Amino acid sequence: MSDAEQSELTPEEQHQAANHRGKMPLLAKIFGVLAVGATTAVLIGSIYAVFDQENKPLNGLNPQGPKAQTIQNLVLPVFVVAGIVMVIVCAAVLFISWKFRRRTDEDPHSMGVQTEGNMPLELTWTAIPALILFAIAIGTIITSLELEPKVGPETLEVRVIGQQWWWSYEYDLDQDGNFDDLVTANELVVPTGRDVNLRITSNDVIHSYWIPELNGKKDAVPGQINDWALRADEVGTYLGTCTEFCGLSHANMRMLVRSVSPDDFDAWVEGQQREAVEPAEGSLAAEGKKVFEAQLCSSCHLIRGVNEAKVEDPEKGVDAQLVSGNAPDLTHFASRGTFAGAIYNSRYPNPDGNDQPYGATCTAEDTDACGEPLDNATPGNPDNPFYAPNVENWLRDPVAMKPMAPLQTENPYADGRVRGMPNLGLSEDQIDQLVAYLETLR
Amino acid sequence: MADTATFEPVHETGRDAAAPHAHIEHDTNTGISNTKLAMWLFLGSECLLFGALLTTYLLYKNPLPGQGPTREQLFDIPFTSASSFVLLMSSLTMVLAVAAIERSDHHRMRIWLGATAVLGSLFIAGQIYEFTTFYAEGLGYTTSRFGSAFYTLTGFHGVHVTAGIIMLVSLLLWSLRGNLPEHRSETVEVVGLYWHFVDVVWIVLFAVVYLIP
Amino acid sequence: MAVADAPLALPSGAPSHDGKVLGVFTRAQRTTGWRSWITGVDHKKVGIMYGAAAIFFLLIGGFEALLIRMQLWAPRQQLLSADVYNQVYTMHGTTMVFLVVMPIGAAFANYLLPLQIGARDVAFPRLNAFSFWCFLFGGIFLNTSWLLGGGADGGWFMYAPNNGVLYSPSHGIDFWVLGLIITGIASMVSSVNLIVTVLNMRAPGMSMMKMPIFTWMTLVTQFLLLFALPVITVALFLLMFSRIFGAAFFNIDDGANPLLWQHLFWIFGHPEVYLMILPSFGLISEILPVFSRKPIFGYSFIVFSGVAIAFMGFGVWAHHMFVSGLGPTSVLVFSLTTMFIAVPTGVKILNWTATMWGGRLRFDTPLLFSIGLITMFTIGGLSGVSHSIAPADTQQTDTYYIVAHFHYVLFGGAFFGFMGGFYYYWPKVFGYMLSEKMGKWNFWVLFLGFNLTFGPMHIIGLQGMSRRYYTYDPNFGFDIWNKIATIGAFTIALSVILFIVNIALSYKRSKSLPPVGADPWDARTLEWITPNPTPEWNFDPIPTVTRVDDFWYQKYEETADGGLVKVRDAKDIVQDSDGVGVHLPSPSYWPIVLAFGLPIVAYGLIFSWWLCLLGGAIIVTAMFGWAFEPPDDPEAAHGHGHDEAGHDDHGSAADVDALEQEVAPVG
Amino acid sequence: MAHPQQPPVPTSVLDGAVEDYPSDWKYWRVAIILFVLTAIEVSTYVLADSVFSDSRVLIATLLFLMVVKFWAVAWYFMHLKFDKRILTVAFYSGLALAMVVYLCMLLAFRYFGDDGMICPSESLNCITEG
Repeated sequence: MSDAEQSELTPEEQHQAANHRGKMPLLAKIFGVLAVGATTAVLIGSIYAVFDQENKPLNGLNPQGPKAQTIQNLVLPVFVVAGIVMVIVCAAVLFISWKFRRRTDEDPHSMGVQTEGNMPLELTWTAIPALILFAIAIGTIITSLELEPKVGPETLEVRVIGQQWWWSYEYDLDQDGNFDDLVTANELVVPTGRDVNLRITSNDVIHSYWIPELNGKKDAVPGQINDWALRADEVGTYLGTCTEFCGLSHANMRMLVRSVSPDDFDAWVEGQQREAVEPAEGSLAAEGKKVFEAQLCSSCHLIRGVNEAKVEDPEKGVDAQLVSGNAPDLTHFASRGTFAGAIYNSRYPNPDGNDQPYGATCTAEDTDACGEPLDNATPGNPDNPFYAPNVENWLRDPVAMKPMAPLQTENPYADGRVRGMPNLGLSEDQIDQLVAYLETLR
Repeated sequence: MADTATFEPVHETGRDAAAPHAHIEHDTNTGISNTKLAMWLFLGSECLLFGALLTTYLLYKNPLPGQGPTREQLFDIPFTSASSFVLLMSSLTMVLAVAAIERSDHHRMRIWLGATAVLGSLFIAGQIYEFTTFYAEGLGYTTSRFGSAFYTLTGFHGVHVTAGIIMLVSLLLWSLRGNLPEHRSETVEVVGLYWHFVDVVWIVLFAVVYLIP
Repeated sequence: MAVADAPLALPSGAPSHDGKVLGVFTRAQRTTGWRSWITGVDHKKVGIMYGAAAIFFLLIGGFEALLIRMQLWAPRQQLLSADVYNQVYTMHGTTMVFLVVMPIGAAFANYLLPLQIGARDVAFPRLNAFSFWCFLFGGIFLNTSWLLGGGADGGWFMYAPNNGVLYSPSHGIDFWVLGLIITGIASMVSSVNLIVTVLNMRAPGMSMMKMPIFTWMTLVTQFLLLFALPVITVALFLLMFSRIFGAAFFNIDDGANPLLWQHLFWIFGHPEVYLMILPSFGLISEILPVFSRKPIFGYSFIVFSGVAIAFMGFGVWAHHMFVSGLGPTSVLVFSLTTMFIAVPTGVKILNWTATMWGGRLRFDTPLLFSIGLITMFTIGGLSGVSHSIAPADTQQTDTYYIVAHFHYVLFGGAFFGFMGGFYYYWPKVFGYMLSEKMGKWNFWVLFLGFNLTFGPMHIIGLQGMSRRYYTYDPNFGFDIWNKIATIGAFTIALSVILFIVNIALSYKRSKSLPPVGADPWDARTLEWITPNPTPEWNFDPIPTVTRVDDFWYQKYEETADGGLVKVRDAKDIVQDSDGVGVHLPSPSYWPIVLAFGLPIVAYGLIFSWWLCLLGGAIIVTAMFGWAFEPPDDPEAAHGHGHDEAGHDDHGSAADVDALEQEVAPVG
Repeated sequence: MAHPQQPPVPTSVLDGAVEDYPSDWKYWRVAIILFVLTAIEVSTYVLADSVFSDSRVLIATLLFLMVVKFWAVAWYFMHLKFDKRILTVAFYSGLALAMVVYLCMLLAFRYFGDDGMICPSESLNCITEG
């Protein structure tokens, strides 16, 4: 457009021309179609992805127990309804945008019918969502009541305690109301086919206990006990993560549930209730035991039969050392497949994934069959051979392996207590000895 | 002020000067002045502030066993009743001050304003005495959850009263300087609203904190 | 209403003010240049400054978002340490909520509200300036924590007891608490101010049900602020006393209940969500009718659904706490209230759709953003319904599914609306148009980037990726979607750059074009009756209003067959007065001085009591200076009475800062 | 400082009140009533063991007196009786909202339990719901 022509235009028209008003640049149009297409693809892809359960051990839409299944039965129809509503609304908006677009050949001042409202229509579209929601509300009420933890005579009661940044479990096996029968960390072992009531609490900040394949999550609130139910009908391993922000290593606070047959469970209980195995005289492990007793390890970590008195010492014991007043019980360290908040494997995982039962194919002689000892979605299997490198690295420098807050000298409120395991400055020899000792603690 | 002497207002001519009272504040859609409406809205919002503090106190009113003295051990009801009564009566003097300025009785208004400020100061003095006594009896701010909640709740109220006293004294001084015209009598009323609110909050606190077991 | 025909008393006693206050400062003068911004009380200047500051903080918050996304690009990235990541995501959330979305809402409210109701300014212009400076200094104070030992690291929700000194010994959370108290004062002051403005200062003929919908939504927003802010203020004070003086409120050993914080935080926090989204709903309710060339469909339904959302917004807070052990009854009650808040929201969406139906849609950038809002907010609203179902929420809460949900609501909802508002009101505010061509690119790039970023988060959330994780392991199935999200985040950044470039280029181009016409969009509401950019005095004379879309019906008249015919050109309607004789409030130093004292006190609380004394002295001086300074320069006008300010301890509403109002139609 | 006598300004002109504010005597009467109510309140402290041995009666009495006093101050001293209704609405909507919200919050804490106390955290078993 030449200057002469432009000067004949009114200011508004000049702006119109300069602005390409009412016109979509072709490239932008193409790009827009691509953007809508990409958005649609992402949304459709998400439907596929949600139902793709392969290698998604935390998938909340892959129920493996009755509680999770109950939630699933409620939420899937809601997703479907919501999806339909979404498609209708978006399609309607796109359709209207196309149908009622102003045509270029049209009088720019034309306008449609000047409707200001329509009472019956308004009432209809107030009522319809209300009715849909009413139906969902009924379902919600029924499901919520169904999901309430109920304690019966057969229920296994376990106290679950969150602390920065790992979980401990205390079992009440004799149903006397005291959770003093068995203590373990990170890995919750339950018998199949039996209701488990988790009494969740915390020793420091708020955490959240979540095993997606078995049930939703429940917060671990200090000073309060939240009941939560689990039940696994199949033998298997179910992963979970802490889901309430709990400070520095929130991302490194995992846990898992191993469901085992009732017989295996009884055997496991029996093993766990024993005191720690005494290492053979003169072995490397016996040296390790001495290191454990001599070093700071023993003022926080308990190995029953070795250092009860030291841990309970109010002056130097665990309460004086740790903000949460608790460190993982190591009495049966080697009976677990993972450590450090279940983020590292202390044993080889099974080669073909997650859900292999106890006693899988790999043996101590054939560690290759066990696959790489991944410290991730494939947790170590307690029946597999011990995998020392992770434990060694941990003892060399725990804070490098997992962010923690072991130095709080400047914090007046901490009173010298730490959150997490400090670097103990162990020598390589000491580390070897300790690892040898830990390996014996089955 | 030299600067303003040469200042020529661009938009300040004719119309307003011609009708000096055509735009007084009650020419509003609601018929209420902006200031008064603002104060009432603010007081409505203050209800949520004191509600939150009171709720916190209710949750924490009992200290853990062994963590310092309890309410029953500390509260001196006759004393607090007296200071509550003082604050209650300051509402009367306040409303009398408002009534006086509406009659253009500046003299009475100053007397009542002064009385209100004195009564308010008496209440604050009582609160300071009470706090020091409690502290001497072992209830520090950090002693227990009760201590923290109690001092915070009553302290917030005390700060409100103190702010009110400052406003009253400013008003009094302002009036003594001769700068409180009748058509601003509403200023006294608005400060009065704040003062009465502080009083009704104490009515609630006195009953809920001190009297209800 | 009383009539002013009674004999009014003249001021007794001569005015003693000579313009000097406390013998130090001379009265600020209305000038041009930077001083007029520092001391100005004009609601339009305040609004522009709010917007500019919010965009500045948007760049900071956006940079933090990019850091988050770069860290999550791949499993076990080492870009940020766990500690720094926690600070970055906390400050991202805090910045975006308190320093970006809320202030952009405030920017539009400040600028448009008086214009839409036909007022010369807000009810308390000096308080208005104070609220901006308070917000700005609070925001800067909050961000200086980066230079003074690190930002807050407890998440924007800052749950107890993780917010205690024991678990967060750095000063980050102290900065957070004090910064939010200061910005809270700003919002509190401005909420009272704007409510009074709307209730009291509407033009003749403008009843409540003739107010533009943006004004309505802003009014509702300010009521939400008015009643929600005291709650967070108390929570923040409790936390401050706990951290600085060692109070027992969140100390578990003293028998504290950590859920106290959650209740107080979310009683504020949920209305907060609605007060972030409602201004945007208001904006697109202005835009859609203009670009559809039809009135808004179901005006009263849109208004009342907004009011209903606000009411119900106070009854749903505990849905943030479904898994915290509330007890089954509470959970069910809050689950149901949350579900039904979807009804008024749905009504709004359907009414907007119906507004477009049968119109002549002109696809300019504001309309594109509005349509983007309708669709994206629908997705966010539907995922919201899915977590109102308490059992389902136990699987969803604190996962990326929630992150996806609230970004669809706050980004796809609030921010898209704001972008539409920027494009729509740019000529009104600055007198030149933003380039439509770049605007369309801006929209499509933002739309794509937004969906790429937050769409995949639905998936990884449902597949178990928790929020607030600074890292994740491979083999959980999160990798690919995180990569897409990171690409999307950079696409969003590109579109923000496009927007800023558009501002600069369009400004440059506008110099070679004649001034933009009075009515570039063929608009409908009262604010367009003033020239572009708006003159300082807004209206002269104050118009008398007969309908909701008053400007439109001055241009078009209804014909016998129900159609409309253009009867007048916009430029014949738009006011062209020189503003002579309009009485405007005078500028003042005191708002900025008073606001400046607040962060000084806050630094003092953290570092040294001496600073507290200094800040306190500034505040007291400023308060008395303010109180004894008449709102209008006595030298500049006829002898008004004098005002008195009664400041309570929050330094807010008790101010007697009366703007002389002209509501009678003059001329 | 002396003030020139000005004719009194009707309050209705000044602040849009719907009726004139009352005379001083009326305020005094309200104050006397407030005094009496306060005296009754305080007497419950003395009579706690005899007349008000049932704590529910005591609490109900105290709450009732509190509400009456609150109302009296707001209604007369704060001029809600005489001013436009919108002020009452503005204030009481805040008050009502506060009461409803915080009552719900206390209910969520199961505050009104057997003894009206929340459990001290040392006994973890106290709060077991959830």
